[in-house]
Amino acid sequence: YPAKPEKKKPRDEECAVYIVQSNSKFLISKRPDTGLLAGLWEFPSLELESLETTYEGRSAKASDFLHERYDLDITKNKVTKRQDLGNVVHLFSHIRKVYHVEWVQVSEESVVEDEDQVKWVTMDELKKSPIPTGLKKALALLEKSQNQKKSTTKSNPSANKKQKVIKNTADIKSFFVSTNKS
Amino acid sequence: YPAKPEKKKPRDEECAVYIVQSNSKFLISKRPDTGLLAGLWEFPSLELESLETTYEGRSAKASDFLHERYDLDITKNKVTKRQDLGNVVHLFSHIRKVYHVEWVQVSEESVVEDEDQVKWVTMDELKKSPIPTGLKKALALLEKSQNQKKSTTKSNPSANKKQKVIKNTADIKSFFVSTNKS
Amino acid sequence: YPAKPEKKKPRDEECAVYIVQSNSKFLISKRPDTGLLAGLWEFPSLELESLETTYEGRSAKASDFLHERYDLDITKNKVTKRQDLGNVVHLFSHIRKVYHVEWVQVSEESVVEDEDQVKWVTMDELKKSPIPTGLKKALALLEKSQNQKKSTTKSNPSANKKQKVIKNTADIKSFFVSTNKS
Amino acid sequence: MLEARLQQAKLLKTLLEAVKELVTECNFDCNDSGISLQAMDNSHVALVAMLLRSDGFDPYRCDRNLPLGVNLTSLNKILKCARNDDILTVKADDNGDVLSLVFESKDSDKISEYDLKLMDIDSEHLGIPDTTYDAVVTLSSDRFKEIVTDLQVISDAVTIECTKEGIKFGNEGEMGKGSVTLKANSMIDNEDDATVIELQQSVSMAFSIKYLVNFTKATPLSTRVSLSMSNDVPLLVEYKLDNLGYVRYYLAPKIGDEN
Amino acid sequence: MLEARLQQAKLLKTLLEAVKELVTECNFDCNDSGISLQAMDNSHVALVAMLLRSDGFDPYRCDRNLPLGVNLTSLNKILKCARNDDILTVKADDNGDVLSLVFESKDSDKISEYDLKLMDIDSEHLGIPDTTYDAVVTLSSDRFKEIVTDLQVISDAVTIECTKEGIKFGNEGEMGKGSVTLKANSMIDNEDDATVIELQQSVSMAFSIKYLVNFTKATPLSTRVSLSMSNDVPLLVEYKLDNLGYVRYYLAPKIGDEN
Amino acid sequence: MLEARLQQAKLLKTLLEAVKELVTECNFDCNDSGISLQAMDNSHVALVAMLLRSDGFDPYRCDRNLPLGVNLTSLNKILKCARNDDILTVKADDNGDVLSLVFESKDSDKISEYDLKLMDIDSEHLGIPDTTYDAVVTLSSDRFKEIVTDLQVISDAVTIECTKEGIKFGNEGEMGKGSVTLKANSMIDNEDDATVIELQQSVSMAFSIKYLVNFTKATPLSTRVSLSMSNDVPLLVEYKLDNLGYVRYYLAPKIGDEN
Repeated sequence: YPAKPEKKKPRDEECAVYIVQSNSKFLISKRPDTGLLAGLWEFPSLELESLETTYEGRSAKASDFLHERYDLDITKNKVTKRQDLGNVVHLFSHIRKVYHVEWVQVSEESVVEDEDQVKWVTMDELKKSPIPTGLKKALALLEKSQNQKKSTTKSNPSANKKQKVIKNTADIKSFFVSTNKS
Repeated sequence: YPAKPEKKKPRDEECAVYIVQSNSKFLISKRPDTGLLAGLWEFPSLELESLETTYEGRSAKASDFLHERYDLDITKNKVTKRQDLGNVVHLFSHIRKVYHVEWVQVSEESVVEDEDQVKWVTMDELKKSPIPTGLKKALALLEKSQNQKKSTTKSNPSANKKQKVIKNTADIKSFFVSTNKS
Repeated sequence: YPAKPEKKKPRDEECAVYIVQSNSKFLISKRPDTGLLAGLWEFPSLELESLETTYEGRSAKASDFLHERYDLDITKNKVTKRQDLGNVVHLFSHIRKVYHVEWVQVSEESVVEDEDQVKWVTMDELKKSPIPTGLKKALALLEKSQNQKKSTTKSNPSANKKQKVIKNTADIKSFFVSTNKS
Repeated sequence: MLEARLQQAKLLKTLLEAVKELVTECNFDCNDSGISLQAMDNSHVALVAMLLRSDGFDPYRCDRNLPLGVNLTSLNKILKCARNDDILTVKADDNGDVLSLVFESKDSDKISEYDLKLMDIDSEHLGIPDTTYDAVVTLSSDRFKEIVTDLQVISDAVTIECTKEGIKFGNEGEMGKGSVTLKANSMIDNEDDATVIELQQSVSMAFSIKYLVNFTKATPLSTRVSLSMSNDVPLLVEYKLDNLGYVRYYLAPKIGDEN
Repeated sequence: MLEARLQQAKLLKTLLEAVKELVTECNFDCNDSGISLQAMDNSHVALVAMLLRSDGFDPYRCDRNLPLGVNLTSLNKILKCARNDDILTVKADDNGDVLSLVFESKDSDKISEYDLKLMDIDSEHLGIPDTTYDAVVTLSSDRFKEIVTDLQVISDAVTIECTKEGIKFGNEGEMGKGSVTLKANSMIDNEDDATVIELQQSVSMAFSIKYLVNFTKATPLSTRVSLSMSNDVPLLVEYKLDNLGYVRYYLAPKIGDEN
Repeated sequence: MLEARLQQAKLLKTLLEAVKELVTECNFDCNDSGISLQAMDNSHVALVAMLLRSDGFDPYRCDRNLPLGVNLTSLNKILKCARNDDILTVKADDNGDVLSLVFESKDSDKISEYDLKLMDIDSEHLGIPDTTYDAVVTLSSDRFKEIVTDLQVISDAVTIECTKEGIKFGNEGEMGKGSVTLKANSMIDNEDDATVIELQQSVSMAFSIKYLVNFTKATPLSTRVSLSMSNDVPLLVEYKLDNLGYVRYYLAPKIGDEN
């Protein structure tokens, strides 16, 4: 990138988010202890190099990514359902980030749990975890999707509704410019 | 009425208790949901078939027992210290049970935790768990042993310090003249 | 190590339990401070040497037992009613215990109370005491029996539980004319 | 439909406080003479009857009988959002499913509107016969509150005895005995403290004291309260709202030994 | 027998508040000079001694020594049933098993009577030697209460240092340190706020702060409190009731490190 | 080093109350222009920014930037040990590890000194852009508190709508609906009750109500509060401290359906 910095426009980034569900539990992993959103929990997420990806493309990437990173083999017939949930946008101070969210239902919690880095949690636990706002939006997408289904098919028990007061509220940081002090 | 009942003498039983410590945590496991002391937590404990065992014998049994039951391999050099703490006796209605207690310090909490059945807890948590009276006595043995060490070596952090507010305050009676009235 | 331990079958034990009631109070005594169920309160209970006893046999034993242990003489005409309540079974780890329960109503609380070891308590207090699970089952037998009687004869004042403050107060509806509206 | 406007929200706020401890859900019966309510507590030991005459409102309009099933806990929460001197209007449509409450500040630059969902409540209405009581005692409502609250420390029950000389509340419990006597005195400096007794016959009855304490939530409604008693008939405790209505509590007597 | 009448129930109500936190049961010792009480708290760290002289009552009558064993929690509950300006009379028979309390309203149309069951209490009486203290500090009782209550946020213990210049309360805990100094000043606008120090010798002693906070329940009894100290001897905290008596608290010092 | 003296401890006491519910630990940034603080609540939904200008102190001295990491819960406990009209001095050394607080009574015969241990806090500082808001409403701080507290009984969320005519707070929940409207009125008897609206464009936004209730802990600081709003931008709730500074709260709006 040969850039000529001007008054910065936030740069665009895209990211594939895989919400992996087994029964009523969700797979989450912890971000590194340093860096952006350090130490927060997130759904398995893969930074994308291109800004123009398709659902099929991202979906295909999922197999390798989940297998390598989480030892979760979704090529074998463990996947019972998967669905494109669309995307959410989150503004960081210098980044405009698009999260493409896919929901993947698997038949068993085959990942070796390492409580410190990777775990399966219920929706309730999830909502209590310190997860980044952007991924809260992804979660909202899932809930919305499941609630829709729920009202028609009543098939999905995991779309629970314990509403946290702060649900659906944006991260205040996303509105301001972070200027790290030392 | 057939029987000529005599006064029954309680029968003797012996048991090896292993207090496994890693840093300031202790390994405990849960008893079955039925039976004597059902559902209580205990230190790893092994019923002994003989009433005449030696420290060396019990100590030797520890390796297999801990490995099989808890997947804890103390034969490799993970054990940093171990010590015979002696025994405590507990009387049930028909049983006189001798607990032989050994303290085993290991270098890491290598047991796969299964919060429902096996876990590592701190001394404080331990004291709050529902543990059988007999094992409380075993615990007392440990504390006694560690407190002795503490006063000489100051090496053990688990000797606790709950302080009463009124500690170090003289008895007010010691200042006045008691004149018993009737 | 001589023994070849086999899977032990729980041994059978039987016990006679006497629920002694005077007015609305029940006689309970405390188990020894050591041994099985140490320090818990129980109804007067007599270990039976035989596994094949009859109600008559157990009932006969009651006189001596209650007299010796509690100085309660039920041979003189103080007993106003007694009844076989059947039995309950409780499983300990190595013991399968059958409790044969008899209800004995006496006309006065003639036992010398020794609050630490023996006392008369109301049903409410009883339920708050630390009594063994096995005897809770015995208690349930009693309640069941008394509730049945209550609905037919209304003769027994002790069967009621949860005594509300408003006990002995008339229903306000009985004073007015009900005129159902719709 | 109902539309009723009250110059001071305080009246309705206090009324609700006086009722909500005994009853959690009930019907307000609205018609052209006013708004009334009758309900028993869950234990069927006490009954509360309340009336707010249409005269108390301005304007008041209610074309036909309209029962409004209300959760009193919720209504009370909403009434707490009214300031005491707000102007309060209650409204309900004939087939509506909400009770609307509007609170206006005196200078009317703040307007609060709440819609409370209504409920269907099957209620039993009791016909209360006119009774000539053996004893009717009118006394300071504050004193009545003091007395029953004080005696509560002694026991759950209280016996009320009424003679020409006075009215005596007494009970006995584990720590000892207590009694409070008010002498009959129609002439006294502070009129509100007078204890006036109209007696046909002496009475002595026992009651559960916690209900009496409960009734005294109505104390802010009136400086005076009247106790009407005949043996073996429920006690009537009445707080009059000047000419606007009343809150009446009926309490069943204790029977057998009042221990 | 005992019969003693107090013009204002408030005095006895406040006294009870000042004692009941430390002691739950004790004997009131009644004789012709008045009513007194001495008791230790359960932990044997503090002792309270109270005296109400017979002059404080009108009339007062007590023919012979009469110890009245009382549950202070129960007595306190009953005293709460007296209004502050009720006239209070206590009565007990020589061989009776109750303490009778009568509360009359000023206009005497309300009379409350309570009988509290008495208990047999084996009590130990401690002889308290006359001590000449190294330091006697008289200060505002409100200030004393403020200081010990404030410092309680820092730690369980407090060190009191007294010099000619003033009295300093100080302690140290997890979050940091605290200290409050009152300068000796016999001349000051508001006499009640003066801090007067009579000193033989500087003293510095450590105490459990919760007991001091406890003692300040007596604050309503007097605008002034005096602290008398000598090293290694219990602190005396005294509230005087004009000429009618006193409440004195003795508190054992902490020994060893006062951490 | 920092040394700053305040004539009335009350100001700092109230400020702390206004901040400590949202944030438990944070840095006070001290420099020659005054003392400031900025911190987010744990959920990252709200941000509080506070400024006390050096003019508010006399004397005020701070040679260079000094961040003081403080546990606000502990600081609050210590400030409760100051009486409202005590003179308060805060001090800190450049490399010290404590914040010293001195409270002097008006007549200066009582001096309290507390040392609070400091902490190292890594804090992120957010740059808050100057925004021209679509709507700025200035209203009585008491009324604002009333409104958000009242509506809390209906639901967790509240929608604020602002038009030329007025500002309306509304929400809906299980038991029904609620709304409170304040009419724009710059002319009114009681100036403190006026509701003044400066509007570029109507706005309607939803917020979590518990944060708004939280912000009203600052009510004692000022009779007036201003709400500044633009769609999709955090709400600014500001309490001005005359010329001495301010407390500002920013609250992120709710997105999607505000159920």
